[in-house]
Amino acid sequence: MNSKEMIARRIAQELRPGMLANLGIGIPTLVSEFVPENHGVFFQSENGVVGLGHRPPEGMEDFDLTDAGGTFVMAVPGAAAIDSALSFGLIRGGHLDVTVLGGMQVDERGYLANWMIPGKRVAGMGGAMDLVQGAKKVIVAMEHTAKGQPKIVRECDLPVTGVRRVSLVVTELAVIEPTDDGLLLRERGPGVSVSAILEATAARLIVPEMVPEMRF
Amino acid sequence: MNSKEMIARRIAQELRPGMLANLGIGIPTLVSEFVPENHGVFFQSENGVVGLGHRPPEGMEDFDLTDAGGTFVMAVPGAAAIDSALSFGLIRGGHLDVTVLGGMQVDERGYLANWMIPGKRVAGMGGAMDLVQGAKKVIVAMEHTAKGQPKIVRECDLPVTGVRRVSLVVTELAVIEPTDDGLLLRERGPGVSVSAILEATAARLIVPEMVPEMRF
Amino acid sequence: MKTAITVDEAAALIPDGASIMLGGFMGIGAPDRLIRKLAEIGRKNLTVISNDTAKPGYGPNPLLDVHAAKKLIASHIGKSPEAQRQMLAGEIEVELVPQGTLVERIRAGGVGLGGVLTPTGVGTEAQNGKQVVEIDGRPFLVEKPIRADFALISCWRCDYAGNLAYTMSAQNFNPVMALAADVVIVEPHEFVPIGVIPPDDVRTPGAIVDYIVGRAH
Amino acid sequence: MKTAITVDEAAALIPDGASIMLGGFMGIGAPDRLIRKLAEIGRKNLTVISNDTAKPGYGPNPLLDVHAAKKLIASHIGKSPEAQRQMLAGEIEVELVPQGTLVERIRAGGVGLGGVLTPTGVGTEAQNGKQVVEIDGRPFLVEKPIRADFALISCWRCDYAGNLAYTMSAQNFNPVMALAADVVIVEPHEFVPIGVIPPDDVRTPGAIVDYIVGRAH
Repeated sequence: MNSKEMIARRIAQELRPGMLANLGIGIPTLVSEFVPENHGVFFQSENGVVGLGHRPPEGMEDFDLTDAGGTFVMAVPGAAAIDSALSFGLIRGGHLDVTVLGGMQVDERGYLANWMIPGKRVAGMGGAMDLVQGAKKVIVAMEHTAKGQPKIVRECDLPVTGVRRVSLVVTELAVIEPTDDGLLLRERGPGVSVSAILEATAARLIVPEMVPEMRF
Repeated sequence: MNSKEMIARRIAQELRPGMLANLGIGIPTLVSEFVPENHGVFFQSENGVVGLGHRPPEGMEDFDLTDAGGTFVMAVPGAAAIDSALSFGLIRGGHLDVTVLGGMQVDERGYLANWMIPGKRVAGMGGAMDLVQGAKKVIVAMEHTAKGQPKIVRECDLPVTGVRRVSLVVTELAVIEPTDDGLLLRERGPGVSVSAILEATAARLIVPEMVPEMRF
Repeated sequence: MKTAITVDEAAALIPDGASIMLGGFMGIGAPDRLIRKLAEIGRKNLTVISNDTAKPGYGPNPLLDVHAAKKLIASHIGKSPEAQRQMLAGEIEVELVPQGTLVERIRAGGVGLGGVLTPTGVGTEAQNGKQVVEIDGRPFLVEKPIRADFALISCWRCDYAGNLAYTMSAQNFNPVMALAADVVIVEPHEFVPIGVIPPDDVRTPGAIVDYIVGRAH
Repeated sequence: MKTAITVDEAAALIPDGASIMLGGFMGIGAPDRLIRKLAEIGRKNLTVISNDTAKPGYGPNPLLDVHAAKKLIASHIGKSPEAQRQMLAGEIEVELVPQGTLVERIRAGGVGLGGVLTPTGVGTEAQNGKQVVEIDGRPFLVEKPIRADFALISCWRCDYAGNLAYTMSAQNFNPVMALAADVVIVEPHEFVPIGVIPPDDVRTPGAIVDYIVGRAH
C-alpha cells in the first residue's frame, strides 16, 4: 500500500451512507475507489453531478459525463444532473456533508492553502474556496511532506484557501485534528513513531498519551 | 365592445411575434383573448410558465397548470415550465419584452400605483414591483376613472409600485405615453373628444395638433 | 434508499412556534395534506413563509382559519379575505415582500449567500428599513436571506432515492424552499422506481430531502 | 419557430474586442465549433469568461493558442499550460474568481441583481479590492454581476422553438450564461421536434435564445 492509497483508504472510513460528499482532484479522487458502489454515500462533483460512480467500461464512456477533473465516470442509480449554480448552491449552502481536498499547506490555525504558489504555479482556486467555506466537514488529504519539506506548518506562507478551520488532516504518517487549542495528533501511520511525525512536521502538535495506529 | 374589451384589444396590437409578454390579473389577462393562438408571442406568467395558452376544454384541466391568477389554462406547443427563481430571473433580468399591468393610479412622472390602498385593501405587491422594474416595456391597462374619480393624476397619493416611468397607459378613453416632458396624449377612444379626456383626467396632458382615434 | 412516513408522523415533527415554508402558488403545488394536518392537530404560533395565501380553502388558508400562524411572510394576500382581515385587525404580523425578492431571499438562505442586491422596490414602501447600496451608480436594496426550520413542499414524482420532479406551474417555490430549511418534508403526488426520473430531469436531488410523506391509503 | 444559421454566420456576428461567455467545464459542454471558428477567422482582443481553460485543445484553448483573448475571467487555469504561460508572461490579463462566486456573478448579471453577498473568499486574496459588508455579524464579500456581449453555449437537445435541454455534466455554466449576455448563440448536439422536450424538462426557454447554429453537414 503506497502513501496515496493509505491516505485514501483512511479517509474512506469517514464516509457514511446517505452522506453527500465531494472529492477534489488528486488523492481525494482516489477515495471513491475504496468505497463500494452500493455503500450509499452520494458523491457530488462541482460540474453538477450528484451520484458519481466509478469509471465506465472501456468504450462505454458518455462524452457528456466526467468528474470535476475531466475523467469519464458513470452515474449511479438515483443520480441527478444539475447546473453549476445549484451545484455550488449545495456546496456553499451547507448541504454537503463532507469535502475531501488536496493540500499544499495546513497550519496551526487549521487553515488550508491549496490553490497557488505565487510567481510559479497559478492554477486558480476552482471550487476550493467555496468547498472550504461551505462543506459541513472539510478533510485534507495530502502527503505529509513535499520534497522533504513539511507541509504542516506554524502559519501558511502560501495564500490560504479560506479562514475556516478544517476538520481533519490525513497524511500517510498521521491523522491530525485542528482544535481550539491547536493541532491534535489523533492517529499514527502503521509502524510510524510519534517522534518521526514530529520530525516531519513544522507545526506544534498536541500529542496525547496514547496515539493509536490507523486501522484499515 | 365594452371598456375592458376595448382596452384589451388595443393593447393586443402592441404584441409582436417572438415577444415574451407577461399579463397581470384583471383587464391585462383579457388581452390574450384577442391574440390568435398561432400569433407567435409567448405569454409568461409569474408562476413559472412560458407559453401560456387559452382555457382548456371543459373537463380537460390540468390541476397543476394555471395562470398567475389561479385560472386553469393550456400550454402552447413549445412551452417551458420553470421555477419561481428563474421566472423572476426572466422578469428582473430584462428578458421580458413587455408586461401589461392593471393600475389604480398613474401620475405625471409616469409612476404606477397598483398594489395597495393604505388602511383598506392590502393585497400585497405580488410580482408587480419586479415587473415594473424589469420588463423592457410596461403597459398599464386600466379604466380611465374609478367611481367617477380620475385615475390619471398629478402625483400618486397611493403608494407607488416603482419609481420607473411606465411606457404606455391604455384606457377606454385614451392612449397616453409618459415622456420626459410629461404625459403625451397619443390616441383617443372611438368617438371620444379631447375635451372629454381632459375632463376625466386630473393630470396635465400634452395634446398634439392631431390626436387620432384608436383603431381596431 | 429512502423510506416514507405518514402525514401524522410528519406533522408531529413540527412543534408549536416553528417557522415553516410552504410551497405553492395560489394553492397549486402546495403540500395540502401536511397543511390540513397541522391545522387539525392545532399547532400554534407558527411563522408561515409562502408566496401567497391563495383563495379560501387553498394554500395556507386552513392554517390561517384556525389562527395557527403568528407571522406571515408573503408577496400577495389579496385572494384570502381571512388573511386580510387578520392583518388589518392586527391578529397576525404580515411581512409583504415583492415576489422576485421573496424567492431570491429564500434562495440566498438555501445556497449560503449573505443576501442579494435587488433594484426591485427602490423608492417604494418595500424599501422601508432596508439598507441601500450603490453599485456602479445605481441604487439597490440589500435583501437578507430567509431560512426556516421546516420546508413543507409538494412535487409531482418522487423516486426511491428521494429525487424529485415537478410539473408545470406546480413547481413554483418548491425546489427553492427545499434548499432553505433545516428539515425538508416532501409530499409527492406519485412514487416511481429509480430511473423513471432521468438524472437530467431531477430538480431536487434526494440527498437534500429529509422526510417523504407516503401515499394516503 | 426559429431558424438556424451556420457556424460561419454565427462567428461573423462577433466583432474583435467583444466579451464572450463560453459554456463548458474542462471542455465538457463547450461550444467547440464556435470556439474553433473564432480562432480560425482570427478574432482579437476578446474578453473570455469561462469556468476554466480545460486541457490543451479543449474548451477555450484554441482561442488562447492564437492569442485571441486580451482578458480571461475564470476559476481555474491549472490544466492549460498556455493559459498559465500567458498569465505569468503578462500577455493576458487574468481575473481568477472562486467558482461558486463566478457562477453567482454571472447569474446576478442574468437575473437583474446588483450583486450577491458571499462568504466565499473572505480573508483570502479573493477579497482584494472587494467591498466587505457585515450581515447579522458575519462578513460577506460584495460580488458584482458579470454580463457579456455574447454567450456561446452548447446543449444536448434543441427543439424548433429554441427550447434547450442539457445532459449530465455538460450542463454546467450553459443555462446560467444563457441569461447573462446581450446575444445568446447556442450550438446544439441534436435537433428535435417541439414536444420531444416536455415543458418540465426545458432548462433554457427558447424565448431567450437569439441564434441557433445548425448541424455540420
